[in-house]
Order: sequence, then structure tokens, then C-alpha cells
Amino acid sequence: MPTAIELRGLSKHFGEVRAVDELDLDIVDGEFFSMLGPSGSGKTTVLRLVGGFEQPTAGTILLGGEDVTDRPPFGRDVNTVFQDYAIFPHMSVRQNVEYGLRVKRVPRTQRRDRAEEALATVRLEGYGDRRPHQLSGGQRQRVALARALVNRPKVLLLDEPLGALDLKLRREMQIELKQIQRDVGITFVFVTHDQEEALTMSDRIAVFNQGRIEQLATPVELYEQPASAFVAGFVGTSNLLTGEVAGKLLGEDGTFVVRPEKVRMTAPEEAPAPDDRTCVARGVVREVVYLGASTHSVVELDAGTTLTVSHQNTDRSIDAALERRDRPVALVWQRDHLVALAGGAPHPATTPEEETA
Amino acid sequence: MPTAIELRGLSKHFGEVRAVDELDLDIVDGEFFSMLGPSGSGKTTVLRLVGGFEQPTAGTILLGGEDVTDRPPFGRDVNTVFQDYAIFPHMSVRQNVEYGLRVKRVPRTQRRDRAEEALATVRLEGYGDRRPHQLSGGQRQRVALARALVNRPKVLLLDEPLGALDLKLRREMQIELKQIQRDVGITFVFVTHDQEEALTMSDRIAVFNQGRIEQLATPVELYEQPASAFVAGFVGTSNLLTGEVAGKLLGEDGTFVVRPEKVRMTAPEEAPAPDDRTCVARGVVREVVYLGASTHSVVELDAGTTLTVSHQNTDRSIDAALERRDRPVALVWQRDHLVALAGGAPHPATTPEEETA
Amino acid sequence: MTATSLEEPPAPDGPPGADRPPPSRARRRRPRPGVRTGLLLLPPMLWLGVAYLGALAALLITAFWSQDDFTGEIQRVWTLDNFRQLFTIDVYRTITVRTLLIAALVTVVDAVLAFPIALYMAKVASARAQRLLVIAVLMPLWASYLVKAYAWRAMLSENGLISWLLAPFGLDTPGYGLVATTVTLAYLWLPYMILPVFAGLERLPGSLLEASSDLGAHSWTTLRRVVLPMAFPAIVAGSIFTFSLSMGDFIAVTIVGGTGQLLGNVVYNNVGAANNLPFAAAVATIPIAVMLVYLAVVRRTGALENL
Amino acid sequence: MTQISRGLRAVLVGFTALVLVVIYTPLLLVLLNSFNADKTFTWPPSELTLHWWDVAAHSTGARSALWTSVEVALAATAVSLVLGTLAALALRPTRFFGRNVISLLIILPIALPGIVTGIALSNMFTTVLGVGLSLFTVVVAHATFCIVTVFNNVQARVQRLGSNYEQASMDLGAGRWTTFRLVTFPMLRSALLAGALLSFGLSFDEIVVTTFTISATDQTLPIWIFQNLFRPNQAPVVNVVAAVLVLLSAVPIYLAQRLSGSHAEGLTGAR
Amino acid sequence: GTSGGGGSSPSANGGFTPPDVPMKQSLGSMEGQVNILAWPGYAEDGSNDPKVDWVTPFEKQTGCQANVKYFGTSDEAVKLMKTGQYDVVSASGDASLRLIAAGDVAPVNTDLVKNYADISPFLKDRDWNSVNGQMYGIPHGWGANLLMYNTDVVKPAPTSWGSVFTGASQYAGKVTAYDSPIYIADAALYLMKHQPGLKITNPYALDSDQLQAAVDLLKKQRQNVSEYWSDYLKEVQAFSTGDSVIGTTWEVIAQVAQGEKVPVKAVLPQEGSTGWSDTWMVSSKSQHSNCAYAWMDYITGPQAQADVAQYFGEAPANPKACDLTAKNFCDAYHASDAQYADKIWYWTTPISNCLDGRKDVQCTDYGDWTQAWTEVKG
Ligand SMILES: Nc1ncnc2c1ncn2[C@@H]1O[C@H](COP(=O)(O)OP(=O)(O)OP(=O)(O)O)[C@@H](O)[C@H]1O
Ligand SMILES: Nc1ncnc2c1ncn2[C@@H]1O[C@H](COP(=O)(O)OP(=O)(O)OP(=O)(O)O)[C@@H](O)[C@H]1O
Ligand SMILES: NCCCCNCCCN
Ligand SMILES: [Mg+2]
Ligand SMILES: [Mg+2]
Repeated sequence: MPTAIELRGLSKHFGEVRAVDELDLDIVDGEFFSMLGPSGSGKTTVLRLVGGFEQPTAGTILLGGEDVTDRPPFGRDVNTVFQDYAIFPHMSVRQNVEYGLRVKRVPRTQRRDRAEEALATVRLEGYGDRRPHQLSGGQRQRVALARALVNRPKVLLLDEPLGALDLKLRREMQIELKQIQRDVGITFVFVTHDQEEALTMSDRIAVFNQGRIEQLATPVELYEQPASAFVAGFVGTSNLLTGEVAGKLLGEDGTFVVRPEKVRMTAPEEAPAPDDRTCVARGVVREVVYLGASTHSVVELDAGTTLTVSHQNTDRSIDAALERRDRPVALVWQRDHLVALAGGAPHPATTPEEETA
Repeated sequence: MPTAIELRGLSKHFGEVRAVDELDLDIVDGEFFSMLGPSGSGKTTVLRLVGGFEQPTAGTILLGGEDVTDRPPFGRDVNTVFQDYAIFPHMSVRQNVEYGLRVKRVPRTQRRDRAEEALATVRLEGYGDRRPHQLSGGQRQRVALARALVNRPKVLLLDEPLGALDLKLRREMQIELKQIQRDVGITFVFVTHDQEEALTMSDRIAVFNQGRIEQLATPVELYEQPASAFVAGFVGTSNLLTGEVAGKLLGEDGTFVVRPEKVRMTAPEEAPAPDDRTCVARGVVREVVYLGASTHSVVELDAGTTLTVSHQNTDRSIDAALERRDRPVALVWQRDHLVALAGGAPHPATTPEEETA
Repeated sequence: MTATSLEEPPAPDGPPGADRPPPSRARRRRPRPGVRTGLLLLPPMLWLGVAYLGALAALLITAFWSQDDFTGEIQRVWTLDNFRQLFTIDVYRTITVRTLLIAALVTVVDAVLAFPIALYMAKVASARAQRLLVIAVLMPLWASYLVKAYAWRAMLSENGLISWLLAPFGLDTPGYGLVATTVTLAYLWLPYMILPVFAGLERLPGSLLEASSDLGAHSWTTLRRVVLPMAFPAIVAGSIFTFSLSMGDFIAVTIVGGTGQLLGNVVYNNVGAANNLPFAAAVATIPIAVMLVYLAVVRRTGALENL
Repeated sequence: MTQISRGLRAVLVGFTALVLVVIYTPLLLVLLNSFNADKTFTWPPSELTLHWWDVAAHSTGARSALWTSVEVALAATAVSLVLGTLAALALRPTRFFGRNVISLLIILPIALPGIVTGIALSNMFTTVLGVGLSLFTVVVAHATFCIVTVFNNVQARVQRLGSNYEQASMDLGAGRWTTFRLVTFPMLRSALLAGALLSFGLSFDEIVVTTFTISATDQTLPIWIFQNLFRPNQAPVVNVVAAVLVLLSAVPIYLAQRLSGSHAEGLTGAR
Repeated sequence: GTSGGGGSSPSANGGFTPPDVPMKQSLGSMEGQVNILAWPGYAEDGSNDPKVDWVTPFEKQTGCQANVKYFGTSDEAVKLMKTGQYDVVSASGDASLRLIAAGDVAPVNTDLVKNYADISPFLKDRDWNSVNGQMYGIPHGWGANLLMYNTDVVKPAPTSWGSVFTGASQYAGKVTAYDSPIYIADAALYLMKHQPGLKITNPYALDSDQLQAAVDLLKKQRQNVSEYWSDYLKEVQAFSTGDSVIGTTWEVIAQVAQGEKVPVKAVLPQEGSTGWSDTWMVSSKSQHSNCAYAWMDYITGPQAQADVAQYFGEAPANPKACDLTAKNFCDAYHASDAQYADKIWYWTTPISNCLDGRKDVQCTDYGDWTQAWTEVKG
């Protein structure tokens, strides 16, 4: 498959801060590629380097095989949908969308047709004469998208384009965006810090941490086979079993992860005996959290840690789950579902304080 | 149970806009009460009325049984955590937290002790001397909380306090906030537009729509027994069966909702025959969306609508689900799990455009 | 229209690739940001850094020369005489102190007058009233300085409006003198204080005021503990105008100042009258030094970003 | 805003009204005196007349001085618009060595008393550079202390806007100049207008610096006024001119408000 | 001189030697324009009042376009002349010597000025307009610094400058005085008459002790001064509002005030007074000297003299103007009254070579006076 973007040894330092640290990355033509990671991990910086808004400290950037490292933004065949959309407030929606064609001196009539077409793509027919301040957040996001798409770039860069929307609207826009990407066939490079968003939309996901990629994989791989405690913790809720606890429960040293939905909770007396294929842990339910479609139970294990168990609310009443609070239970999961991690405990630099400082 | 807040016939109009429309509401002492609703539905306005920042157009506000409608903010025993935190930038963290005590002329030493205590409650010991600009978003949020809690108000009002945080931090703060509320026992009135947040944290939830409460219920009731299509659509993913489709599939007229996780997907040949207790619908899988802990399949029914089916990923491989794409399937659910709605189709005013305009 | 049409080749009526940047432009190496900053800065810095600073430097040099009192010719011989006179003759110290006091007083009066009206404009007035008030505050700036000063002269006179207004209270006009000078200068420079303070208060988020009253502070407490400290940089910004304009004034004081004279008069008399530029330059170093110190001090408050 | 109590609100209203009365009383007096038959406008006026308006209407000196002032103010404003905008745009990168020095330098001409600026520039023009004084030197002098008004307004706007819009423009294929023309400039327009208005006002009424930098043959309006106060029987005419100025000043302010989208921000640089 | 007499000996000014500046020998063709530096009211071109215009006729007659710049004080005139931009200036006596000494003005060839012959003889070859018998300008007009008082308040009518010096406390806070270092001469004149021990013979020739005595007198006076004045409007206003009731004035101010029905009178006190006698001088750097000479001739002609004198309010230098002025005008201003003129000590720039001819001491110069004046005002 041809590569749309190749990053080779790409670094960007701001003084002491290594925002991007010797990155090597290939993004394939036509792929929906996501960058996921905590605040400050360098996602935006990578995007800005590709877009040409920052000069790298070291390394090269190739677009469609061509070295564009030294080109200004207007010399690169990529377009960006900015996090705050950056819709020009002094222009109408149509003028915004036409902007890229106008500066490239596309004739007026052709410009207008293509703008209408792009507005149709994002389902905003008839909005051309509106002013940006008359649009809702979701509409603005779509104008930004149309403004970028109308240029038919090879690559579209999107920096948390859904960050400002409320949950319901966000879900709808996720589906729409994915649909548009499939239709136009352009490579999307999508930045988010919402794991669910990344999982839902992406062909591949790169998880960033401190300017480096911790793991680069498909959604399923990422969730089911996290490469590190950091990835396991950042993507989905994860239960870590480590050190002594791991020894006691699994008879093995090391650090293991098991996902909440892979664990089954039963009455202690109904639990099977642990064997080669099945793990069993006993404990007491400390907390039951209702999430609508599922219920999380937090269980304090006798072995000395807590595990979260997720349970789909296939039945209408969650009374059963609630009744278990403070009652002893047994947790059962298959040994297959344990993922052994290379590193040890979670990365020290990812406590919430420091992430957002 | 004593009521902390009683709103009687409360209205607030801004010119033509009825931001709050004849609201009656009782909030019980010590409860964690959430207001959920789309943008512009009046949540903030209610909070501002209770806080005393707006004068109602009509109606009365009682706090602990006392009519405070005409009192200024400083004459009401409630405190607010503002959406933008409104931390005083010219004061240190400690001075911010001490502010309420200082203006009430609490002696200096006592003030200091209580401020330290409040900072400890929000796990910010040792941050007293920092300046607000040296704090991360999550830390700021906690300072705002400490600054309100230190006054030991009867009621704490929180306007989307977690809106600005990223998903991971947000989840952590949700747990923390809930913990703090339990510890201090103060009534929390919490505004959010994130349904999952509301479900996780609240004792009761009021769903707002256009200045009115659509439904007031516990999380479980709200999710399992939505009173209207609007509530069903706003809280969780919902499958609507209405009109002809309902007639065909259920043999009944009306509008019905069934939650994706209540629907089981089987091979067409394995489907049971529909009966009094079981509903069966046939269709083709159009889309499979992997969400990590679960997978959503969108099925186009022969009866002429689409249903979303959620399936917990208890097994490691989702290949089975993916293989079903474009294959005929049968959906099975229990008639019990259907919720009949009073209204008809979804509320016209709740398309995403208008919600955020 | 569907999205797939976006994948079609460009419409036949446009040259293919019309929307691709021409290669020459695309290949142009980006100028280094430092170079761009430098190019942008060049004209203003030539103007201010070379021409204006050069003029000030030339003036300072002149302060070390002397003047032939009779012919008025400047004698380019280095001497500290001007400064010696400036520091040894009492009257110059008296005048300096008086000038600084008046400038400070004018600044305080303006701050006290400007703050409430700016607060009203920024946080109470409706959008419409706010617009009208901005006009009302700006309009006097166009009326001639001299005419306004003379209007005050008329008002302050023995039989003028002020004594007429104050008579019922058993008070009288302060007459011409330093009080009159302060009042007149405060009047003249008031808009220069109101505007930055208004701009500063406009920027103050309403939620901070709400937070304060939410935490139990009455309006006055909020004013004292939140609004004032936060508006302080803007007030200081305004004070740069009022202080420096007052310190340099020499016209208003001749109109309403009675027998009083300020530093500006000394400079003016020496350069405009006695034609003694060297001594005038030496006197001018006093306001220059004062303003430099003042700017250095207020820089910390962030006032310079609030002008 | 409910957090401003009724009591405080009343105080503010009262105070504002009082200050407005104080601001406008002298101006009304000027207007009144332009009709005062008494040449030295004693209070209260004994008799009213239109004579001075008639004399003023025929004063070609006043009229030509007015135009000179307008020309000078326009030219000084134009120069400050260019230089102030350039400086503000140049100082945009947030971490910039010498940034403080440069903003100090821009503020200096307004912060130093006019008489200092006046004699320094006059000395430079006549003795250092040896150029004769003219309207050109007045424009140079005025522009020097007007730059700051434009600089401040533009800088504040530029900071508030951030660089996103420009980046979006370049991202869409516009070069730097096209970006300036189509995006940066239109978005700075109201800030430029605010700066221009203040700059025009500063220059139009400037007398101190002008005294030292103007040639013999030129007269700006303030200089004309100044000289006529030294002439017998001219003071009432000056009052007429001033009254006309106050009334006319509403025009540019009104226009500016219209142009800047009728928002107070456009006029004061409130941001 | 007798009672007054502004230095009657032509060579009294200490015989300083002016720089060698060539004098114009003959007239050539007009240059088409001339830059005039004048007291306001000396060169009106109708721009302020179309009825007040004697510049336009000049332009028509000579084809010299006149660019007029006005100055407010003598010192300003000196400063402006240094720029070399002006061809001709109406210099008062406290400026003229400075201009001569600095070489800013050239000797004037009076033969080339037709109207010079008609000028009152007592204005020719005086300290302030000539050096060693060489005229440096053409006399224009003169006036005395009179004592003006409010007739309602000041009773009995004052006859001596003492009422604004030693007797000033009677009108405490209502006394006014001219705002310029040259006002020191008024105090010196008073001391000359009342403290013979100081041996002042010319109020413009003060040694440092004499200057100190004058300064002390002025400092005492200041305690009673309401304000110093330097423009017409200020003084007329002050007398009409009653903020000032007594002080030094110019005839024209008194006339304006009386025109406004202010109860004031102006007198020439017994000590005599200081005064001004203005002289048109030509710049040594003049680019338009033919037009400048044409202007000097024009402005000293009878019609222009009459116009200026009546507009500005002073005595014309050319007595022929009196035929063209309003009745009694010249009498009111004592235009041809050599006796009256002799009581006036005309403004002259103090220089270190004592103007009274003393050789044994250094006199104080204008720089000293400027500083002293700053100290007087405090
Ligand atoms: N212009 C800059 N100057 C200095 N440091 C910067 C700059 N831009 C980014 N950084 C730093 O580089 C690091 C990476 O920032 P970046 O914006 O790429 O993070 P991000 O992953 O996009 O975070 P977020 O999720 O918060 O947007 C951070 O530590 C940030 O503080
Ligand atoms: N000060 C005001 N003036 C005019 N209209 C207002 C004002 N405040 C709120 N509104 C209107 O009242 C309605 C309710 O607004 P409110 O802020 O309460 O909504 P919300 O539910 O908090 O929305 P969000 O989730 O976006 O915060 C909206 O239509 C809003 O535009
Ligand atoms: N430092 C120069 C400032 C000039 C301001 N002049 C104001 C004149 C009165 N509006
Ligand atoms: Mg980012
Ligand atoms: Mg809200």
C-alpha cells in the first residue's frame, strides 16, 4: 500500500520539553489513523509538524513520498480541521468554504459549484449564506470539514474536532465523519484524547505518551493486547494484577491486565475451582456503579487489590447487582484473557496532576 | 426527608426565550441531584436562579424551607462551583479557599485551619501557596470545590464542573466528587450534559428540555423506563419502534423503545418463534462498531428500520461479530424490555442543530 | 450531490491541477521566523529606536553643554554646570517636588473619578447605555485643550460658576493656584484614565464577581477584594497617561495656576524663552528619569499590557 | 448583574451622572460663551449674540488651521497605523528576546512629557539633521507618540485572536500576503479603527509638541487658538471654534461605532 | 536723563562689538515672498477678521507673498530667529540686542527705507535698536507698561508703583504682574526712585546686589500676587471678574477692559515706567531681503502704522499716522509726546557689559534674570 505520510526520526523540542521525540511513523493512503494520548503527550505537535505550522528540531516529513520538511503550510497538499475550527468570522459559510479555491484562483463559477458540493457532503446545503456566529458547534465543525475537503487534499488532519461538542452530538458526528471519510477516500489523521472515539472510528491507533508512540495497532489489538500498563490504563478500564497479588492469584510473577467485561462475578459457592484455563478470585463487592447499558462492580479481593467487573444490563432490573454490595463474591475469568505486560507498574509520569499541569 | 431546595412555579424569561418555564422541583437534603439536558435547555439558568445570580420572572425559591427568592447571593446558604471555576487569579490557592471565611470575618487562625482541612478534603494539601495559573485543570476544579466546601453550605451547586477535563481525568474526578459528597453529606446539585456522568454519580436525575423537566427519576428508572422519546434518546442509545414498524414487529400500535444491550443477535436459523414474551426481528448487519468493552452492530431490519445491538465483548476475539457484517441475522428480545412511550416520534426541537444553536 | 463526486477529477473547464500550488511557490523555503520578526520590526525600530531615541540622546548630550547667555549660542564644551545649578539651587527642588505632587494628585483624583464611572459602564450599563457613555467620554477629547483650560479659568474665577455654586454652602472657589491646577489637569486627562480602566473592567469575567458574592461577600467587599485588585493594572496603565501628561504640562498652570509654576514651565522658559537649550535639557532629565523609574515599577503590575 | 447590589448600583449611577455633569459643564460653558456678547465671557452672560459665529464663519485662518490639523492628524494616524501594526505583528511570537525593551520603547514617547519629546525632536530636526521645520516634522513628531495607540489595540486583538485563523488560511493554500489581505487585516479592522481614532484625537489636539516642531508658515488649530488668545478680541471666536469642534467630534465617533459593529470594544480597545 | 529717560546716550550699551554682518547696499527685484515673525496683531492678513487686513494690500503692492508667524514672548522670537527661517521680525527691546549680538540680524540701511525719515526722532539711534550709531532696524511702535487699577476697589487712585510693591498687601491676592524675567526691571525702576542707596541708574543695568534687591522686592510682592499674566485675555478676564484689581498693564488691555464696562483706569505713575519700543529687523540669513525691506517700508508707512496702532493699541512710530487714526487716538497714546516717551525705560536686554556705562562691575545678564525670575515665582 502506498504511504500517505512518512515521518522519519521526527523530533520537536520546545526548550527542555521534548514534545515529539524521534518519531518514526508511516500512515497508509486512505486510512483513518488516530492519535490518542493524554494531554501534553505531543499529538497536536505532530499534527502541526505535518501541517507545516512548526519546524521540526530534527527529522523529515514525507507526503506521498516527497520531502516537504521545509515547505510552508501553503506548499503542502494537506488540510487541517482545527480544534477550535478557526472558521473565519468575517466571512459567510460559503466564503469560508470557497476560501482555499479562491486563493488558488479557481474561477468563480467552478468555485461556487465545488463549495456547494462540499457543503452537501457535510449535509449543510442551504447554509451558505449564514454567518459563522449563527451556527451551532456541530455545524461549525462541519463547515470546517467542508472547507478542508473542498481542496481535495491527499491528507486531512483533524485535531480533536469533536472535543467541544456534547456527548450526544459527538456520537452523531463520529458516525458522520467516519461515513464521509469512507466516501471521499482521503487519509484522515485524527487526534483525540477520547479512547472510545478512537476505538470506534479508526483503522489504526497510535497511543502517545511523552512525545513517543507507546503502541501502534488496530483498535482490537490495542484494547485486547495492550503493550504496556500505560496503554491498558489509557484505553478502557483496566484491572492490573502485579507483584504479590499476581503470584497469589495466578501463580505467576509479572504484571497482568484483565478487562472488566471479561470477568464474571458469581456467588462464592457457585465458583468453579481454579485450573489451567480458569482463574478465580474471591472478594467483597464494595461499590456498584450503574452506567445504563452496563453496571460496574468494584470488588475488593482477599488477595489485596481491587478489580472492576463490568456486566451488561441485559436484564431490566439491576437489583441483583445492587444487592451484592458488601457481599462476598467470586470472580472468574479465563486465563486466555490475561494480558502479560512487558513493563511493570503504570508509567510514573501519567498521574493526572502532571498530565494537565 | 427534609427538603433542601423547593422550587415553586419558577420561570425565567429572557425576552422571548423561556429559559426556565414554570418549574416545580423538590431536592432532598443530602442527595446528589443532577440536571441533565441538551445545550440551552435551561440547566444553568436554574442553577443561577438558586444561587441568586438571576431574579426569576415568576415563582419562588425556598432553601431549607425559607423563601430566599429576593435575597442576594451572599444572603443564601448555598455555594457554587462555576463552570470556568472562577478562581480569583490575584490570590493564592489558600487565599481563594479562605475567601468565604474572610468576608464573614472568621478569625485568621480558624480560617487557616478550615482552609487546610478543605484543601485536604480535595487532596490538595501543600498547594496553598500556589498561584492559580500554576495549577492544572483538574487541580483548579478541586480548588473551586474546596473554596465552596469550606463554607459548609447546605447546598452545593456545580455547573458542569468536569466539562473541561479530559476523559480519563474526568472519570477520576467523578469518583472523587462522589466520594466527597458522601463524606461531607452536603446536597449536591450537579449540572451536566453527559448522560454517563449523570448516571454514574446521581441519586436522582432531572432531564431538562426547553426549560421544563421531561423526567425526574433515579438513574435506573431513567434508563430503563424513559418517559419520552426525548429522554430515551438523550440518555443512552435507544432503538425506537414506531408506527407501521411497531405494528409489523410487535403487533401493537404506538411508540416503543428497546435498549441495544437488551437485544440478542442470533443466526436467523437459530431464532425462536416470536410469542407473547419474545419478540423476533429479521434483518441484515450493516455496520459493526468495536468499542472495546462492547461491540455495536447496526442491523437493517426487513420491517424497515434499523436497530442497534450491543454485545459485551466477553470473548477476546470480535471476529465473530465482524464476520456477521452484511449477513442476515435475527434479533431477539423480551417483550418485557420494550418500553411504551407516551409521546409519538422524537421531540421536534431536539435535532442536534437546534440544541446547540 | 454525494460525497463521491469529490473523488472525480477536476471539472474540465478548469486547468487540471489548478488547485495545486505552483511548484515554485511550494518549494520556496520558509523564511526563518526570526528574520520575519526582524523585517517587521525594522521600520518601527528605525523610527523609534534610531530617530526618537537618537533625539533623546542628542538632548541629553546637550545637557552637558552650555549656552552663551547673551548671544544664545550653544557652546559645545563639556560641563556639569547645568546639573550643578539644578541640584544646588533650592527653587528647582521645590518645583520638582511640587510637580511630582501635583502629577500624583491628579492621578489619584482621576483614578477615583474614573473607577466608578468605568465600573458603571463596564458592568452595570446596558449595551446601549454603554455605547452612549463611551461616546460621552470620548467627545471632550476633541474639544480644544486650551479652550477647556480657559473654561475652567472662567469657572474658577471669583464671580465664576464655582463660587456661585458653592456660595450656598458657605464655600468659595479655590481661586487660581495649585488646587485649581490640579482640578483642571484632572479634568483634562480624565478620559485618558477612564478608557483603560473601562477596558480593563470589561475584560474582568463576570463569574469572578458572582463567585465573590456567592461566597458571602457584599457588593462593597467584592469591590474592594476582587474588582479593585483586578482592575489595578488598568488603573496603573491610565496613570501613565495622567502622570506624564501632568508632569509635562506648562500651559494649564499658566492659565489657572496663579503664581505657580511647574517643571514644564522651567523647561519651557529656558528653551522657549531664555533659549537656553542646555539648561532646559538638564531640567528635562528629571521627568525622563522619573518616568523611566515609574515605568520600571509599574511593569511588574502588567500595566503596560493594559494601555 | 445581581452581584452589584442595588445600593452600590445607585451610588454608581449617581457618581456617573455627577462626573458627566462635571465633564460637560465646561463644554456647555464654552458653547454658551460663543454666544456671549461680553468678550471675556464673564459669568453670567449679560447679553447673547450671534456676532462671534459670524466672525468665525469668515475666519479663513481658523478654517485653514482646521484643515491643517485634519491633514496632520490623518497623516500621523496613517504612519502610526503602519508602524504600530508592524510592531504589534512582529512582537507576536510570545517568547521573544527584547520584547519588553521594544514595548517600552513604543510606550516611551507617550509616557514622556510632551515638552521633552518636543524639544528633543525640535533639536534633532533643526540642529542635528538640519531639516527645516514644516508640517512634515509635525507629522513625524505626532506619529512618534501616536504609534502606541495603534500598537496597543492591535497587539491586544492579535493576542486574543491567536494565530489559528492565519494558520487556517495558510493551510488552505494562501501565502503570507494573501493571508494578511484576506484574513488578518479584516479581523484587525475594528482594532485599527479604535487605534486610529485615539491617534487622530491625540494628534488633533496636540499643542506642546507641535509648538516646537511646526514651521512659521503653518498653523494647526491648537496653535491658531493659542495665538489668538494673545490677540485682543479674538477669544470669543475661539469659543465658537471649540464649540463647533465638540459638536463635530460626535461624527467620527459615531461613524467609528457604526463601522466597528456598534460595539464599545471597537472604540476603546476594550478586549 | 531727568525723571525717566531710557538711557539717552547713544553709546550707553557698553560698546560691545557685534559680529560683522554685511549691510544691504541696494534694493533688487522682489523675491515673491517674505517670512514675517511678528507680535500677534502686528501683521494681520484678514484671516482672523476680514476687516483687519493690512498684509493683503502689501502683497498686492509688492508681489511679495507674506507668510506670518506670531510669537508670544520676546524670548520665543529670539529662539525662532535663530532658525534663520524668518526674514524680518518685530523685535522688542529685550530681544533686539540679543539678536544683534548673536549675528542673527543684519544692520539696516535706513536709506533704503523711504518712511524712515518720518519716524519720530526720539525713537532713532537708541540702545535697543542701534549699536555704535548703526541702526539695526526700523522703529515700529511703542507703549508704556502702565498701572491699571479697579476704580471701585482701589481708592484713592494710585500714583506710584508703590501700590503694587510696598503697598501691595492692601490688595493681597489681587495684584497682578507681567510674567517675564523682564519684569524685574519694573522692580528695579521702583528701587531706583525709592532706594537711592542702591545706586541704580538704569533698570536694565543691575549688578548682582542690585538684582538681589529687585528679586527680594518681587518675592515680597509675590505674596500678594493673584497671578502673573502674559496674554490679553488673561488680564482682561482677571480684571473683569475681580480676580485682579491692580497691576501692570498695556494701554490696549485697559481700553478693552473699559470697552467691556469694567471699572478700570490706567495711569503712568510718578516713577515713570518700563515700556516697549518695537523694531523691525532683518535676518542676517534672509533669503528674501528685498521683500523684507519692502515690508519694513510698508509697515512704517502712515496707513499701516495707523491700522496697526489702532488694532494693537500702541503709539505709532510714524506721527503721520495720526492723521489717519480715530480722533484723540494719538493723544490717548501720547504718540508724539516726546516728554511722555522720555519717561519710559524701554525694554532692553540686560547684558554683562553694564548698559549704564559702569566699567568697574559686571552686570547681570538675561540668563541671570531668567533664573532670578524662576526663583521669584518659586
Ligand atoms: N509553542 C510551544 N512552546 C512550548 N511548549 C510547547 C509548545 N507547544 C507545545 N508545547 C509543549 O509540548 C508538549 C506537547 O504538547 P501538545 O500540544 O503536542 O500536546 P497534546 O498531546 O496535543 O495535548 P492536548 O491533549 O492537551 O492537546 C507539552 O508539554 C506542551 O506543553
Ligand atoms: N442572559 C441571558 N440573556 C438571554 N438569553 C439567555 C441568557 N442566559 C441564558 N439565555 C437563554 O436561555 C436558554 C437556557 O440557557 P442555559 O444557559 O440555562 O442553558 P443550559 O442548559 O445551561 O445550556 P448549556 O448546556 O449549553 O450550558 C438558552 O436559550 C439561552 O440562550
Ligand atoms: N507625550 C506626548 C503626549 C502628547 C499629548 N498631548 C495631549 C494634548 C491634549 N489633548
Ligand atoms: Mg492538542
Ligand atoms: Mg449551562
